[in-house]
Amino acid sequence: MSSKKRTGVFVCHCGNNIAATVDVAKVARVMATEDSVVYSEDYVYMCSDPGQKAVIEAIKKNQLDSVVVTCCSPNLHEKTFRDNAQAAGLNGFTCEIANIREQCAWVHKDRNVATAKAIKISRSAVRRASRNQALEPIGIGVTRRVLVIGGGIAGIQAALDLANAGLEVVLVEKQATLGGHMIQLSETFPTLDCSQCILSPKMVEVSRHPKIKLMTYSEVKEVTGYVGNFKVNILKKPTYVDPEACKLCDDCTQVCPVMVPNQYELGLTARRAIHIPFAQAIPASYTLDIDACLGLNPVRCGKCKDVCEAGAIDYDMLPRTVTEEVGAIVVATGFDLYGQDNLGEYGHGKIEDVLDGLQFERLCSASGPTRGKVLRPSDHSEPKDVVFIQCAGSRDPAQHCAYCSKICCMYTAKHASLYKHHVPDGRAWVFYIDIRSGGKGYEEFVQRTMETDETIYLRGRVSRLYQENGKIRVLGTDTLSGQNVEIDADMVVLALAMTPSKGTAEAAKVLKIGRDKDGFLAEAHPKLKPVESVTAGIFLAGTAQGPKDIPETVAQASAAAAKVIGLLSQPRLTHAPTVAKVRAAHCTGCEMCVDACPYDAIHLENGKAVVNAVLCEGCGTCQSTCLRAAIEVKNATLLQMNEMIEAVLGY
Amino acid sequence: MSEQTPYEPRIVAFLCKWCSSAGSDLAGVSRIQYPANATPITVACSGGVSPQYILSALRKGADGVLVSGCHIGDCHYMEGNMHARRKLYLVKELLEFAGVEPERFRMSWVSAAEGAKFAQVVRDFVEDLRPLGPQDKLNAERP
Amino acid sequence: MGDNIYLPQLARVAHIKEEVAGERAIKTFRLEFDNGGGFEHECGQCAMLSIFGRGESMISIASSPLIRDYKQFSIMRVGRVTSAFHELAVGDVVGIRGPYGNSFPVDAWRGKNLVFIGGGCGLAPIWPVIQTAVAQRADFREITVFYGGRSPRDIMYRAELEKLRGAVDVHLSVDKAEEGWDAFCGFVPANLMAKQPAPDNAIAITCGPPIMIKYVIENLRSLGFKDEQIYTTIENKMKCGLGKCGRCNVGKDYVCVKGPVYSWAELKELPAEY
Amino acid sequence: MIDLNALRTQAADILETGEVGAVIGWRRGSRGMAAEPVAIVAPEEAASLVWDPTCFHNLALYLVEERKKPAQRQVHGGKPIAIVAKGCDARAVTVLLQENHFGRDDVYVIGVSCEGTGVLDERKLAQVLPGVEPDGAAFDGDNFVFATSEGERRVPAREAMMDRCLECRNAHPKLNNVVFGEETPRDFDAPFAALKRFEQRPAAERWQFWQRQFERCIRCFACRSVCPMCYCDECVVDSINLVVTPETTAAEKADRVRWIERSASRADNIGYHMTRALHLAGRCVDCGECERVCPVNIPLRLLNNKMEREAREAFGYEPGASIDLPALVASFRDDDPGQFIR
Amino acid sequence: MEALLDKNRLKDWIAALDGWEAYAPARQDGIWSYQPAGDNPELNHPNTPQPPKGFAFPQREIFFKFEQVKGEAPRLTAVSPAPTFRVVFGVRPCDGRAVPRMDRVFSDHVDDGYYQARRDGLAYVGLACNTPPSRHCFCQSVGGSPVSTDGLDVLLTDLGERYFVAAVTDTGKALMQAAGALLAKPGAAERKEVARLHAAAVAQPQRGVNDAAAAPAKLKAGFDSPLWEELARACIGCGICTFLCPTCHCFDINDEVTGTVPLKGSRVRTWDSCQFPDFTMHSSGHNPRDTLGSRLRQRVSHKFRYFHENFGMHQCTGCGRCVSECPVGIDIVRVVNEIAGSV
Ligand SMILES: Cc1cc2nc3c(=O)[nH]c(=O)nc-3n(C[C@H](O)[C@H](O)[C@H](O)COP(=O)(O)OP(=O)(O)OC[C@H]3O[C@@H](n4cnc5c(N)ncnc54)[C@H](O)[C@@H]3O)c2cc1C
Ligand SMILES: Cc1cc2nc3c(=O)[nH]c(=O)nc-3n(C[C@H](O)[C@H](O)[C@H](O)COP(=O)(O)OP(=O)(O)OC[C@H]3O[C@@H](n4cnc5c(N)ncnc54)[C@H](O)[C@@H]3O)c2cc1C
Ligand code: SF4
Ligand code: SF4
Ligand code: SF4
Ligand code: SF4
Ligand code: SF4
Ligand code: SF4
Repeated sequence: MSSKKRTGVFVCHCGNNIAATVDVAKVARVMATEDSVVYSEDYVYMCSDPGQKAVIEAIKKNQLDSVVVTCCSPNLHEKTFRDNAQAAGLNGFTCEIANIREQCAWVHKDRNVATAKAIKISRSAVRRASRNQALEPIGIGVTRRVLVIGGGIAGIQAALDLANAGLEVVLVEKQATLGGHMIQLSETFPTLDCSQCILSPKMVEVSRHPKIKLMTYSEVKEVTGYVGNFKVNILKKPTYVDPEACKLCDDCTQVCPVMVPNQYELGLTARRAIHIPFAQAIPASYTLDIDACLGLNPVRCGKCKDVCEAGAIDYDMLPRTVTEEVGAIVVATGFDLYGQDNLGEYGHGKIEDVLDGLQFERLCSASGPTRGKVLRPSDHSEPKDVVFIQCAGSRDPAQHCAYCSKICCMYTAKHASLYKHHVPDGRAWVFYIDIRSGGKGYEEFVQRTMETDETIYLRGRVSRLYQENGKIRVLGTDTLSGQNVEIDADMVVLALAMTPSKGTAEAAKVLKIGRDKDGFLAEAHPKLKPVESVTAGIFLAGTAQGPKDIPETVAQASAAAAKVIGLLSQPRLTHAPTVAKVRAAHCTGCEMCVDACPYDAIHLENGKAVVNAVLCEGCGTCQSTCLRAAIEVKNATLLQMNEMIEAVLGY
Repeated sequence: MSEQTPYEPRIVAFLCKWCSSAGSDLAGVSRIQYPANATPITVACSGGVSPQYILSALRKGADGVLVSGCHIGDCHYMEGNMHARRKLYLVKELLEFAGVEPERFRMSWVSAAEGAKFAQVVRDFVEDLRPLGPQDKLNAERP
Repeated sequence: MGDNIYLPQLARVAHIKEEVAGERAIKTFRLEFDNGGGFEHECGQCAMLSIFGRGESMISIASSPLIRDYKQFSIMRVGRVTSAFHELAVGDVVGIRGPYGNSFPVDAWRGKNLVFIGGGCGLAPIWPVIQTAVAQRADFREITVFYGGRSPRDIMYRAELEKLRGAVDVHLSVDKAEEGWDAFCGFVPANLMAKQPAPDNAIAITCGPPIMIKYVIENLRSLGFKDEQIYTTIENKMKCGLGKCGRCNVGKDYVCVKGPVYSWAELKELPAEY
Repeated sequence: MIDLNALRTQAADILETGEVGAVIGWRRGSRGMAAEPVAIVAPEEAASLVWDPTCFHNLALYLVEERKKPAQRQVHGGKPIAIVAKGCDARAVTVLLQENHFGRDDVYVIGVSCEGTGVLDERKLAQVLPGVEPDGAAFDGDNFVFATSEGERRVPAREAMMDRCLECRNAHPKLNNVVFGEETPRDFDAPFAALKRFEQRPAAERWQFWQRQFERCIRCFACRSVCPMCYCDECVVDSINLVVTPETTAAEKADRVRWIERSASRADNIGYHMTRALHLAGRCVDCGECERVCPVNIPLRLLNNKMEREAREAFGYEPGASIDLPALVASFRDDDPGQFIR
Repeated sequence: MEALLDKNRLKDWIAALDGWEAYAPARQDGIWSYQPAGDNPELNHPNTPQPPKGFAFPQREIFFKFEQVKGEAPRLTAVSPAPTFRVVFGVRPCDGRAVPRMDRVFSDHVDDGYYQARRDGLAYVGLACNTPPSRHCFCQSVGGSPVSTDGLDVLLTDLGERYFVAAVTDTGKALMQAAGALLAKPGAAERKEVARLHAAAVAQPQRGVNDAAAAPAKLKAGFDSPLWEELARACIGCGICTFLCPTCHCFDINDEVTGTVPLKGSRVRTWDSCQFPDFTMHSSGHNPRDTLGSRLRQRVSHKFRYFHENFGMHQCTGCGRCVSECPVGIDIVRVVNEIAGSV
């Protein structure tokens, strides 16, 4: 770059579209007076075949090294003319478009005024072009493997879709088994088919799939790299049981002296320190819960190890960190229920017979703690009056979650209906605010619950409930009749809000992807990119992104899988080279750009900002944030912007 | 600038590429007429508009500066306009504080579908600037 | 107001030659004055060159005073103004004022051996002396030129140096060995030690990067050169060139007036602020 | 009341034990009664440290790279540097930590609480005690006590205190390794009082005011030099601290934008001060030093205060409150004000 | 030529100075500075933070304007200061003594026409310091005095209700002649009173440089003293001490572009400061004075050694501004004394 730029300017008449209002010849003439311009002409249709040829010819003949076409919106012909520049042996990024049609000729009538404005627009493009660098697109190799985080239905579905498309998948699940929340459900609305029955085969398929590497009891600890090239460190926690050797004989649990609440049964039952979450768990193996165990010391206990004939128990098992390389990541870390203890008005979770939805699912489940009988946890009696409270924690911006959890109306209807099937002489009340039953067959399902199953729906909120004489007194209002309602219930079931799981928060942190105001993972665009995260190469599936039911979860999981398949089907990814670049000498490492970059494309190295060109989208936020003008986007530098401002002001 | 030509405010308009510039294109396609006082400079994102650009434009004699981007929530870069909103709020406050007419700096959200709105934003801006006369406070008209 | 000492004359770029390419490229510019302008100069003097809108830079006049038709400057691209110079084309007009500074006492050196030691861009300031000495070859005894660059591509005035051979002893060097280079490999001061010029009746004139000058002077002294026999130039930052703006001063001297040419004997007396 | 001897002992102790390599504090100067900043490296020097109403300097400045050098040169083995810090100074250290200027372990903050007063404004004193040039100043409860040739003069602190101290919200350094003095309730002007008064004035009057101020600026850059947050190697608005490293390319130098000129003209001065105000938004801790040092009395605090108030009221952002906070302009909230946008 | 002037007739004298623009210190926005003399100038000012040096050496001076159309030669238009006659009232003797020093700089080697043109039309009416205007003054130790007339055209001495007006130069005489009947003839009593006041002023205790005459040699000997860094430790590297010094004259020259189509702009001189790190920095990044200590040494040595070596006088007039206005109290008197004392 040791000599001045040789810029060519091509002013298009666009037939009469431009020429009728703008004196194109004058524009061309004035552009010739620009310092860097060595060639300037106007032509009737620049984008026509002869027009394009003329551009190419002129570039060659005049040894131009940069080009400005002043014509229509860059959305229309930027590519055309960049290709022309390329055809003439230039780098496409040396070509700039000045839009004097949509932004000028078409919106003004006065010829002098429009011409003056066209000159300003063209001039600013010339100034910019005269400082453009030739840039080459950034090519990125891709690793054709995928990491799926979370082994609920979302993760399972995504993993299967990906693996069936021939991609290698690493599926990481935090718990000792696959299945997520869906495996805890008894029947599923609106068809009331058995949840386990439809999920278990998929779990088995995952465990057997040759392309899927299943890592349960594992957590993703660190992710580095970028789209196509992530490096992932996964911590595999020790289960102390060798799944290969374990014969599932259950001898160990018989001797284990420790009892702790069973999470899978949501505390409705207890389990031993060594346990299998449930019979159909995948992988089918026992896990020793080290937090509950008396100590991995044969002197202190060691009973399970003694009893295990298969010799599957190994107290010396250590946590292992596995590094995997993947090209894309699907995050399916699911939801948690809004804790009952958050709800003071409903007893802070301290009233034994106030249950949450999942607990009720377990009560209804044939494999559940009560073998499918609906019994009160406190005295194992059959509850005759059951109150279901919807929106427990949802739609309450003042106190709890502002959003609608979307599925509660449906599962409450399901619960009421299941209850009535189990206890036909019982009475079921549902407190609701609205019934939201959009979905195939959903509205009909609710209607059936009301009519066929004779559930009493009360529109209103429950203000308080408390225990009295072995009953739970529920105080509420029926806003339709305006009456206060008091019910002495045997059992209350809260349809708790769906919140992002703790694991989702952890994953977001590790992956450095954004979360929305409610803590769910943020999609890149609410409408057009609902399964993309803000970071290229990281996709979202299931309830980690927002409340949804199983069909929606599955659909999103498959969509995410399709996106990944699309991404990884390219042999190389390319990335626009108009990315930020740091002036190391000026950078003080204050990290403001790091914080501001929407793509986490910047990090510090030896106290200086460094841009990961593959992640940078060239938005310029860093450029406007850095106090020291130490970071600039290529071909949109501060100098270029400033010279464009000058040009626009005729300065 | 000769004496007899009536005062025409000079406006530098920073338009984000994805929404506002596209919106101005739509105004064009729809042939919606508006004053020619605002000359556009297309930037990737309103979030990339440095306060320095605004000061620089005023220093070089702009009578008004417009920054226009995507509506909140629609930013192509997710949150660029949120950054713009905060940063440029400060610029606006500062100018006003120093006694510079607040009308000289304007921000708007114009989507790609809002051609008519874009035209209106420019029209309004020009109308609001006209009574103020040339901007001579930050302008470096040197002897 | 009398003579405006800050107002440059205009001069036209008549010829441009690329000496050295790369990040710190060097180009030589031949400037011609229009109708009767211009000024006379002596070996070692400088001029303030300007590109309007960019600023001014002090540059040594690299052509011999004997040449009156034009003045020549070799400029290394290092910053704001010099980059603008590198963008010039033949026919462009720049500003020039001068001449500034003192000069090499060439007349006093007649009848002596001259040893020139240059490095990098540092050939430019001593080039007029070499040219003058060669033009008046009979007035001087042995003339030796040591010059080195980082690599063969960094050797400026390559063709001119080759042309000197015969009249002058030319010893070129490059810092690092490279294919096709059969002269000395190593730094200029080392080349000097390898060739061991004799101090008797000799004057050594050195110019180049500060660190090179430091070692050259050490080596010259170890070869037996007296402080008074060693000459160099110092290039402090300058803005006015007229002994007023204050930034080039070293001790009581404004280098733009009292310098840039100093014998080592004089320079030793000044604070080492250059 | 701060026990100066305890402070000195503390300084001596940490130097003695080698916990720090230097202590930056104040000692008696030769410019009248004013204290002067000093960096001590030997325990015995601790006896020269002082704490009085003339300790107005924000010493955090000396933790900044270039200015740190003289002190650092004497610190062996890269030991931490200790700094005596008032409430505002400690906030400045916090911002520097926030911006990675150094690590928390590199600095040892000896907090001094201004308790119920603050530091002296010499310009006010000249009005309060015209013609008197005291030889020394000391704290005494709510008063400043001045030693003069005619004996002691007692002045209620609030009459001669810096404006910044009158509006101070955090006179007790929150960030500290050790702190001297009490966290005393203060009862002076409400924060931003002067600012609010100024804002009441009509726009034209505000402009008249600022125009005069800006035209007066001589661009000596003392306001920037004294500011701990203006630590940039090269200020964007001016090349006074030109970053030239061997790696800096000619193109990098040539392509540097000159947003404003070096001339101290109105437009350029405004360019400088507006840029600086914006750069200090969310970073200025209201130590008021820029205003104090300005030789031509430009009320710079007003500008910074304005930005600080906006940061607080519009964005809920408190500069110097936490090391972990992202910078004001590098972050946003969903509910940032947007009513001004059409 | 000597005379008496009623203090309240000062304004009339100013009014009588036909063809002269008059300036006097005024307090505005809390500080004293030289302003166009208002209706009723009172010379009761302390030392103004800014000396009157800007009258002859303004902070910004346009040398010439340039304009260049693409493909054509640039057109240069020299800008000369308009010839004006300006008289500055109330100049303190230390600032008066700065005048010949500045004159030397701008006429040494070659004449600086811009300075000269402004200087030619300037007259300084000084005011003797009956009482020290600041506790930081040290004029006497650097060869000055609170009643020095050096560099002034007229010296006023405050006699309470009246000024004792004494012409120093021909210009001063002309100024006084213009006053005509406003001036009264002084009697012996007044002369005696002036002599008394002057003697008293000189007798006022002042701090000072210990042995200014020895300073050049001492500073030379102490050039490599580690004390320099020590003394500069608190320095923040601002430009106050130099910008406010009546004798500091360093400047920068820059092109200010005011338009690009066609290229338009001016070449401009602005004050600069040896305390700024880039003042001496070479384009390579090498900086001959790269520490605060070396820059302090330059400032002090220039004033007390180099200037003396070149012109036989110190460049410091003891106004004390660099001491009183320095944000951190770097004290040139202490610096000279400590360095001198260390060798
Ligand atoms: C009471 C109730 C009844 C419901 N009934 C129905 C119904 O009848 N019909 C219907 O369609 N929907 C129903 N749903 C909704 C349904 O449960 C969800 O749509 C579905 O389970 C969501 O699946 P998921 O994979 O997104 O999340 P999850 O099932 O929560 O799975 C997430 C998985 O990720 C794992 N994980 C979390 N964090 C990490 C991490 N950091 N690393 C590794 N692994 C991690 C978790 O351990 C878990 O296994 C009901 C929900 C509730 C609460
Ligand atoms: C006696 C003498 C002889 C010399 N001879 C030669 C020679 O023969 N050949 C040669 O190549 N060199 C020579 N030099 C060196 C030459 O003068 C410098 O390399 C040249 O001045 C660098 O100018 P620059 O503008 O390119 O560099 P820069 O480093 O960009 O700028 C130098 C000056 O411009 C100012 N500046 C730059 N950017 C800005 C900005 N953004 N804002 C404000 N100010 C800015 C700086 O403050 C600095 O003062 C000589 C120097 C001297 C003193
Ligand atoms: S914001 Fe600027 S100075 Fe700070 S780290 Fe980023 S590039 Fe460096
Ligand atoms: S241009 Fe945008 S995406 Fe790229 S580094 Fe800067 S802030 Fe990040
Ligand atoms: S300290 Fe005052 S005069 Fe100096 S630059 Fe700052 S505002 Fe201007
Ligand atoms: S004004 Fe801004 S760029 Fe300049 S020194 Fe301060 S923070 Fe840095
Ligand atoms: S000595 Fe004082 S006034 Fe001078 S640069 Fe240093 S701090 Fe600033
Ligand atoms: S050096 Fe200081 S005391 Fe001396 S004249 Fe300058 S400002 Fe005044």
